[in-house]
Formats: sequence, C-alpha cells, structure tokens
Amino acid sequence: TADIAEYALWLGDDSLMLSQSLGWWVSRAPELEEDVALGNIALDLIGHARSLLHFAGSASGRSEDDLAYWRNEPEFFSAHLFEQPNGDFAHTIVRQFIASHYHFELYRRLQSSGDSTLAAITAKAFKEVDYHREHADLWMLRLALGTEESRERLIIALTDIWPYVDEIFTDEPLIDRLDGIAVRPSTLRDVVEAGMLTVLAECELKEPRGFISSGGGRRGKHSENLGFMLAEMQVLARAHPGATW
Amino acid sequence: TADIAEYALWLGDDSLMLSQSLGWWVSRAPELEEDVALGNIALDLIGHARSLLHFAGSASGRSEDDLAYWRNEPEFFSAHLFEQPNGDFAHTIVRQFIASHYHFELYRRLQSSGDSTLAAITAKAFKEVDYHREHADLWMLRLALGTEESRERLIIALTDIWPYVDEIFTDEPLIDRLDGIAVRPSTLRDVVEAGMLTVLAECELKEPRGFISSGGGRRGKHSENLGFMLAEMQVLARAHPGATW
Amino acid sequence: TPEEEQFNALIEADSRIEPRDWMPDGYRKTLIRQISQHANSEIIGMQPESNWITRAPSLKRKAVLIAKVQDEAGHGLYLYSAAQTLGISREEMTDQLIAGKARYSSIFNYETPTWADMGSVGWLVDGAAICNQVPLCRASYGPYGRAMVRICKEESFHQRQGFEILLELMNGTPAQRAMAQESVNRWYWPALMMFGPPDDDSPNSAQSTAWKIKRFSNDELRQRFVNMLVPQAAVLGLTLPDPDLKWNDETGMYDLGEIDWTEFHEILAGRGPANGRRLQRRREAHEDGRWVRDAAAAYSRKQTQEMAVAS
Amino acid sequence: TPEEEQFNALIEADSRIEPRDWMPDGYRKTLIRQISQHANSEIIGMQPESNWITRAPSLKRKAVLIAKVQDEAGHGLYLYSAAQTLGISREEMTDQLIAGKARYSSIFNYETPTWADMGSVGWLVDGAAICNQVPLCRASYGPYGRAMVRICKEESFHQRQGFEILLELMNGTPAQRAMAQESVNRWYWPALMMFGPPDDDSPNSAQSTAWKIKRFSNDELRQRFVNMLVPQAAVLGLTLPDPDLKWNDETGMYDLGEIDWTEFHEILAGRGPANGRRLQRRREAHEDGRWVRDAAAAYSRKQTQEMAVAS
Repeated sequence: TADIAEYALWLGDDSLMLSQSLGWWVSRAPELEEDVALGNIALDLIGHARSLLHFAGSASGRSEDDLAYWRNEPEFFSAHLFEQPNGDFAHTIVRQFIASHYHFELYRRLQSSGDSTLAAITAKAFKEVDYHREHADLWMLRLALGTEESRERLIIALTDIWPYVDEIFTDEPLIDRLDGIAVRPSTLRDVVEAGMLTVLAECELKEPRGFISSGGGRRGKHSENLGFMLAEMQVLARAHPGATW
Repeated sequence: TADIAEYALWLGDDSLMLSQSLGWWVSRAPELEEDVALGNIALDLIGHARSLLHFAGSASGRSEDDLAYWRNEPEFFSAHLFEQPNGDFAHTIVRQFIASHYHFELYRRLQSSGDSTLAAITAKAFKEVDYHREHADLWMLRLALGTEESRERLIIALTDIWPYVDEIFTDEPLIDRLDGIAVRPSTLRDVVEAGMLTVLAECELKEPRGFISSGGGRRGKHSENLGFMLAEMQVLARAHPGATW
Repeated sequence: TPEEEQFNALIEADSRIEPRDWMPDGYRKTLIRQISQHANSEIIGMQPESNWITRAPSLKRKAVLIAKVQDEAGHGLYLYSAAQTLGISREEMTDQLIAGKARYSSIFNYETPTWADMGSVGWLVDGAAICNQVPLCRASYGPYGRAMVRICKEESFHQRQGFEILLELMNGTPAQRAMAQESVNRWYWPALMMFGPPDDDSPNSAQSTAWKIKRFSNDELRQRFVNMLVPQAAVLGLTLPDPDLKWNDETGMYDLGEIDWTEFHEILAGRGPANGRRLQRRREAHEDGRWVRDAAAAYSRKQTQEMAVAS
Repeated sequence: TPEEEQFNALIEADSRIEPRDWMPDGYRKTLIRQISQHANSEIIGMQPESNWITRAPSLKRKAVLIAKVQDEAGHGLYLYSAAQTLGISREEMTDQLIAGKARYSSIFNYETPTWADMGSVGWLVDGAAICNQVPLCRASYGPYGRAMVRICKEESFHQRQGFEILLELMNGTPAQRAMAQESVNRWYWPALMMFGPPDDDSPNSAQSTAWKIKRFSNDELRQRFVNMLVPQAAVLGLTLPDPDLKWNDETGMYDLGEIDWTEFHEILAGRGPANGRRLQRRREAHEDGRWVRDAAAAYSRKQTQEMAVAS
C-alpha cells in the first residue's frame, strides 16, 4: 500500500542520508582501520537504503534510483538526525551512536512485522546494525575516557547532536494506519534511551540536556543541511535525465 | 570578437569562483569586522564577474546568468587558484593575497586595453582590487608576525596555495590573438612576484618552494574542487529552467 | 536625588540620555539587555540568509543577498558599540551568546529551506523588525537611538528587496509561485509573534514605556504591521494564511485571527526547529576564529611596542 | 658468509625469504622502499576515486565505489604490515609520506574531473597495476608475496568494475559515450607510463630482477598490458588514442606509438596536476585524526593498566 511504501521511505531515507555522509570519510578517516570500518558501515546502510527504496517504489513503478536521485527535498522523509553534517569525528560517532542504537531496536522488532518484505529486509539489516552499535559504543568509550581533548570534543558533539534524538521517537499519523506493520516510534524510546544511557554511564557522562529540535522530517520538513547534501548527491544523475549507469 | 569574449570569461570566471568561495565566510568570519570586509570583497568580485560575463555574453546573446548557471565544468575558464577551497582563514588569506596582487597589476594594465569595454570595466575594478590587496597584505603581516600558531598555519597555507601561482602567469594561444587587447600573463610575473616577495619579506618569510600545479583552467581543465562548487552554485537555477529571479 | 531628578527631567523633555549622564541601574540593565539582545539577533540572523548565498539563483540576487547579510554584521557592530557605552564589553556579550545565556529573536530559530524564504524573511521578518524598530530611533538613550536610525534605513531597503524577490517569484513559473506562497504560509504567523505576547501578558513593558525605551505596545505594533501587509500582499498576489483576517469598518483596521502561542513558547523553551544549530554555528565560527583574533591582537601589541620604542 | 650463501640458495630455489631469515641490507632496503611506496600508492590512490563517492550517479555504483576505495585502505594495511616485518614502523612510513619524502605512483597525481574517470581508473590504471603486480605474487619475500596474492584478487575485480562502468557509458546516451572516450583519451598514456621508463633507461631493475623482487622488464609488462587492452577496447567501442598502434604480424604483438615522457618527468618533479593537493589532503586527514588516535591509544593504555591491576 501507499502507507507501507511511505513508511519504507522513512527508513530508507534515514539510511540513505546517513550513508551519504559516512561515505565522505572513506579516505579521510583518522586511521586506515577506520577508513575500512566506516566504509563497511556506509556500505551496509546503502544496502539497507537500496532494499527499502526498491520496496517503496515497487508499487508505483519507481526504481531505487528514481527515488534517490529524482525526488526533491520535501519528498524526502529522513529524520533530521540522519541529515546532520559529519562535523568532526566526535560528531560522526555521536550520530552513529544514536542511529545504531535506534536501528538496533527498531529492526529487532520489525523482523516480526506483518509485512513480510519489511520483515525480511530488517532481519538481514538487524545483524549488521548490531555491529554498527558495537563500533559506536567502543568509540564512545575511547573518546570519553581517552584524553582530555577527546572527552571535551565528545561532550560538545553530544550537545550538538542530542537535540535530534527526540524526533526519531515521535509518532506521526501514518503510524496509526500501519498497526502490526510499522513499529510505533514512541514505544522504542525507553529501551533505546536506556541502552544509550548505559553506555553514557560507562563513559562517565550524563544524558545531555539542552535544546530539542522540533524536527519534521517525516512530514518533508528538513534541516538546512539536506539541501546541500542533495545538491551534491544528485548533481550528476540530474545532468543526464534518462541515462542509466 | 569570440576571442575577446573568451578572454573576458577568463577574467570573469576567476572573479566569479573566488566570490563564490568568499561569500561562504559572511556569517562565519573570525570577527564581525571580517564578515563585513570579506563580504565587501566578495561583492566587488561578483560585480567584476557580472560586468565581464555580461560583456562576454553580449556577442552571443547570452546573459551573465546564462553563463554563470548554465555552463558545464569544461566550459569554465577560471585558473585553479581561484577554485581552491576556503580552507582555514590562512588559506583564504593566502588565496586573496595572490589573487589581489595579480588583479592589481593586471587591471592596472588592462585600463589601457585596445578594447574600450574591457578598459572601462577594469578601470573601475582597479580601484577596488587595490583595497583587496591592502586587506590581504595586512592580514599576511598579522598572521605571520602574530602568534606561533598563526605563523605555522600561514606557512602551511602558503605551501598549499603557492603551487597555483604558476598557472596565472602562463600564456595560452588565445593571448597571441589579442595583441593590444589582453595582457600577456607571462609579462605580469616579475612585477607581481616582486610585490608579493616584498610583503613576504616583511612577514619574515621566504618564497615558498614546492609543487607547481600544471593548471589547465584556461583550457577548461579544472581542479577537483570546481565540480563541487558548481553543483552548489547552480543547483537552484538548474532546477527551474527558463525561470527568472 | 538631584541626579535622579535630572534624569527624569531629560526623559520628560524627550531629550537623549548620553553615556556620561547619570542613569538608574534598572535603566542601564534594561538597555544592556535590550541592545545586546538586538545585537545578537542581528548576528544570529545572518545564518538563515547566509544559507542561500552560495546557491542564489542569479548573480544579482547573490550580490544583494551578500550585501544584506553583511549589513547585518554591520548592525551587530553598531549595536555592540552602543551597548559598550553602557559598560559591558563585546567579549562579555559574545560569551553570553555562545553560552546560550543571552537571548536573541526567536524568529531566527526557524529555518530557510527554500529560496522563497529569502523573500519572506525580507518582507515579513524585516518588515516586522522595522515596525518594532522605527520607534526606537527616538529611544531615550542617545547611542541606541542613533544606531537605530542607521539600522532602520538599511532595514527598509532590505524589506523592499524581500518584496522584490517575492514579486519576481509571483510573476514567474507555477513552481515559483507555489514556492512563494508556501514560504509566506510558514513565515506569516512567526512574524506576527515577533511583536511579543499580547499586551495583557507582557510584564516588562510598563517600565520600558515610562523610560521611553519602548513607545508602543506589542499589540499596537502588530496591528500596524498587518495594516501595512494586507495591501502589499494584494499587490503580490499572495494570500496571507489567516482565514479570519478581514477589514473592520468600525475600527478602521484589520481584525486578526487568534494567534497560537504554543509554538512561540516551545521555541523560547529551546524546542524550536534550529535553536541548537544556530548556537552551534556561532560557537564554531567563534572557536575557529580564535587563533586569528589572537594573532591580530598579538600583532597589534607588537606594533604598539615598536612605535613606543621608536619614539 | 654462510648466511649469504643460504640466502642466495633460497632465492635460487624460488623459495620465500621470511622475516626471521638473514637478508642483505640492500635487499631489505629495496623491499622497504618498494613496499612502502606501494602502500602509499594505495593510500593516496583512494583520493581520485573518493572524489566521486558522494556524487555517484546510481546507488549501485555508489556502493561499488565505496567498496573499492575501502579495499584500497585495506591494501594499504596489508602492505604496511608486510613492510613492518622488515623493521620499519607504520608511523615512519606515514611521516615520510606526509613530509613528501616517500614516493607513490605518479598516476594518482592526475585528477578525476568526470564520472567516466571512475571507469578509466578501473580499466586502465588498475589494469596496468595488475600487470605490474601479478608477478609480485611470486616475489621472493614471503610477507610481500602473500599480501600481493590478496591484493591481486581484489584488483582484478576492480578492473572488471571499471570496464563495466565504461561499458554502461558506451551503451548510453551520446553525452555518456563522449564522456567515456574523453576520459580514456586522458588516461591511456599515463597508464602506459605506470610501467616505468623504457628498459634501457631503468637503472634499478637488474638487481631487483636478480633478487626475484622484479620478474619482468618495464617494456615487457607494458607490451602485455596493451595486448590485453586492444581487444577489450574493441568490445567497448572505444578508440585508444594512439594513431600508431597496430598489429605486427612478425612479432605477434601490437606496435606502440612513441611515448612522450616529458609529462611523466614533470609530474615526478612535482609539477603535475594534483601533487600538492594529494599531499595536502593526506596531511589534513592525518592531522585532523591525531586527537582521535591519541584518544584510542590512551584508552587502550588505561584498559591494559586496569587489567594488570585486576589480575
């Protein structure tokens, strides 16, 4: 149905935009091992995005590339968290930390979705985001307990990125129409936050308090960064309408 | 003639790409005074670019915006210096330093070009680039003689940007066809370099030695940064073919 | 006290208070708060517009936009100078802003996802700012009033530019017209909220009015603004998104629909679209620029020393 | 010496030299130079391709490209490990690279202005690399040879992907076909130069050949490469930009046009299209990552201490 397709776009756009940012790191990471690790995560995410976009477009005859390259900003449904710029490595890690804890719990539950395609896609993805979560948790510890500078940078990054946590747990009317198929975002909050707070406690850090972004990504209202991301991501494809690659 | 138009594109594209980068600083400068100063310089440069592009397009019926927004990368003629990314403030200042010393001497001579339009445009621009040069020279001194950190950053920026000096003094066949109209780039080298070396001496710095980029901007061969710049600069205009703004 | 009487007399006579004059602590504090808040608004206000500098769809618009954002930096400078005459330093004001302790106009916590927002910000936001600011040109504190005279001149220019952007869009393609209307729909109500809460809910206003820092009530200014907007919207061919907006023959003014203040209070409480991002970017620019400011200061110290040695 | 005899015997017998074995100083130095140069080439070689990751024109191509650049990081790691067995540290190699004191393949000083370059780099550059590298899988030094086995497997996969990109372009629109041909025109000669100067101008080759580090001459490998390319170009419908290229019935090989080595020597001398930019970006990534590496090292030290205390 159109509702399931839209829900698949929520998930697919999240992964697509996150992988778009992570891909930048490959060749620029702090060490070669991280070029490989961040590259792996970007690859997993782009894989999830492709499956989800393919699924979302199948009813309306649109390919994954139609959806990735030929939609305009208000037609994307990513949450703002997934559109945040890379910042320094600490910002990237905090973004990964939140995203992967969220993905882990979301995909864990979606495996028993009433929609068998969604269930199959997320069953595969679940194993991969488990690794993403481990990778992020370990870096959270290293940065928090490593040096004074790394701890300071991590705290700044937490302040900057935490405002985007709220939106991913916000229910939208679409969810009411997908009972048994989608996971209601608000029901994820407790478990996901508890998981993150456990890691933060090991990091000897408290939950950041401060701004809360009002979001709107699920209604096509995006943070200012998305326009720049799409300009770059789509530029070549759009210069050659109708071409295949 | 088509040759004069192409020469006007050389100059116009240089200013256009430089102002495109400088514009980014407005709202991000190290102090409010620099938001204003870099904004002024960006405005001057965009003014020069508009006059030159307007002139370049007049024979072929193309507007300044046709030329700015609807040419593809190989149709631009900017030298690589003018396409270098902002980097940190020191990179921006070194880029300005070279660009404005070059512009100053170039426009000084072009005022007596056999082409009256070029002469008129550059007569006005000459006064402005004189200020740009003063601004850059002063910052060179501040950064060179300010703190250890600023000196170190300036030296790195000089190393990174100096490779692009050579290209702006390189003659191309077009110049042979514009005797009395264009300024032969190679004839600028001694004066411009002497002017820069004087400032570097005040900075207690030697001429940087290292790589020399082989350039090619005047033949439409660009540095890797230009594609990213154009993607951003042109994205909105290209999304609305035929629209006016 | 005699100083107090003199101060009151100057206020009474609509004269200017100057930095060297005695003034009550409350007056000084109120002004510092208001002027630095205004300066911060100019500085944070650069962000939503600088967002489109690199993507402006014509070179002319790009130039106009750079000039505008640059003007805002200039306004920040005038206002910081005015506040400094009251005994607060620029560093203090900057630090308060970056630490999230100083306020700035909530309107700049909205984002500018489309080019049409460059029109709406000029037409609606600068328009509302002018209605707020024109009376401030006569503010009792001299340096503030004089800064506002310069600022108001430039702001009215900015408002015209915003109007022009929207006009060009409304004369354009269907996509451009839709872009303009969608943007005005988003900005209209937030612009009305720029005048602050309704009069019966505005605690600080009475004292400020007595001191002739404030000269009209929030609701009065809001009404003026709408009276000005309606005919301009008609010229543009834009619909203002208030179904209850209509001419009232009795009052000779437009009746306004009910304002939903929930969003306003949410943003004030730090739950707006871009509160975090605005402060983040200001902090980053400030931190990234530290070594540059340090270099300039060190260089200037060395120059002074050299001159002292030479003389 | 007996050690020398044993070493020579191992070489003679086509056996592997292992890290614990005695080896002549020159052999060790030559290997360190060659392996670290090769590692650096993989690392710098990530740049021209990562240039298109964010702009790849389809999600499939984006994924393939990320995987490829990531493989290069992996190759860098294998090769650094192999070099480390010879007594040089990763830090030393990294520092030499960033200081501009270590070489890397000149081919990566070319830029990739178009998407078609992702095809040409794969087909031509990786193709040439494979011709160079396959013999190295039998290199006398064990760790190097084994690293090369893994690398060669992946490289041949990369070459196929480059071929596929070009094939897709050549099956596409006229603009895509033009993009492919233009790119191949730029990369063909530089790829041929990857095999190094002509044999009569290649000073270090004799000793390396004796030590079985090098197994074929530059010109032999270049010839093999062209023999492989010509039929593939025919399948693609691409013209190789050498008017003198033609089949020679006598030799049973293709005759090649004269290579203009001027550009090659210019780039070696630091006057290429992107020498400065490549080192700048590597330096920036290295410097930007310093605090991260420091944090990881500090954390790991603390963990070790805690475990020591606990036990």
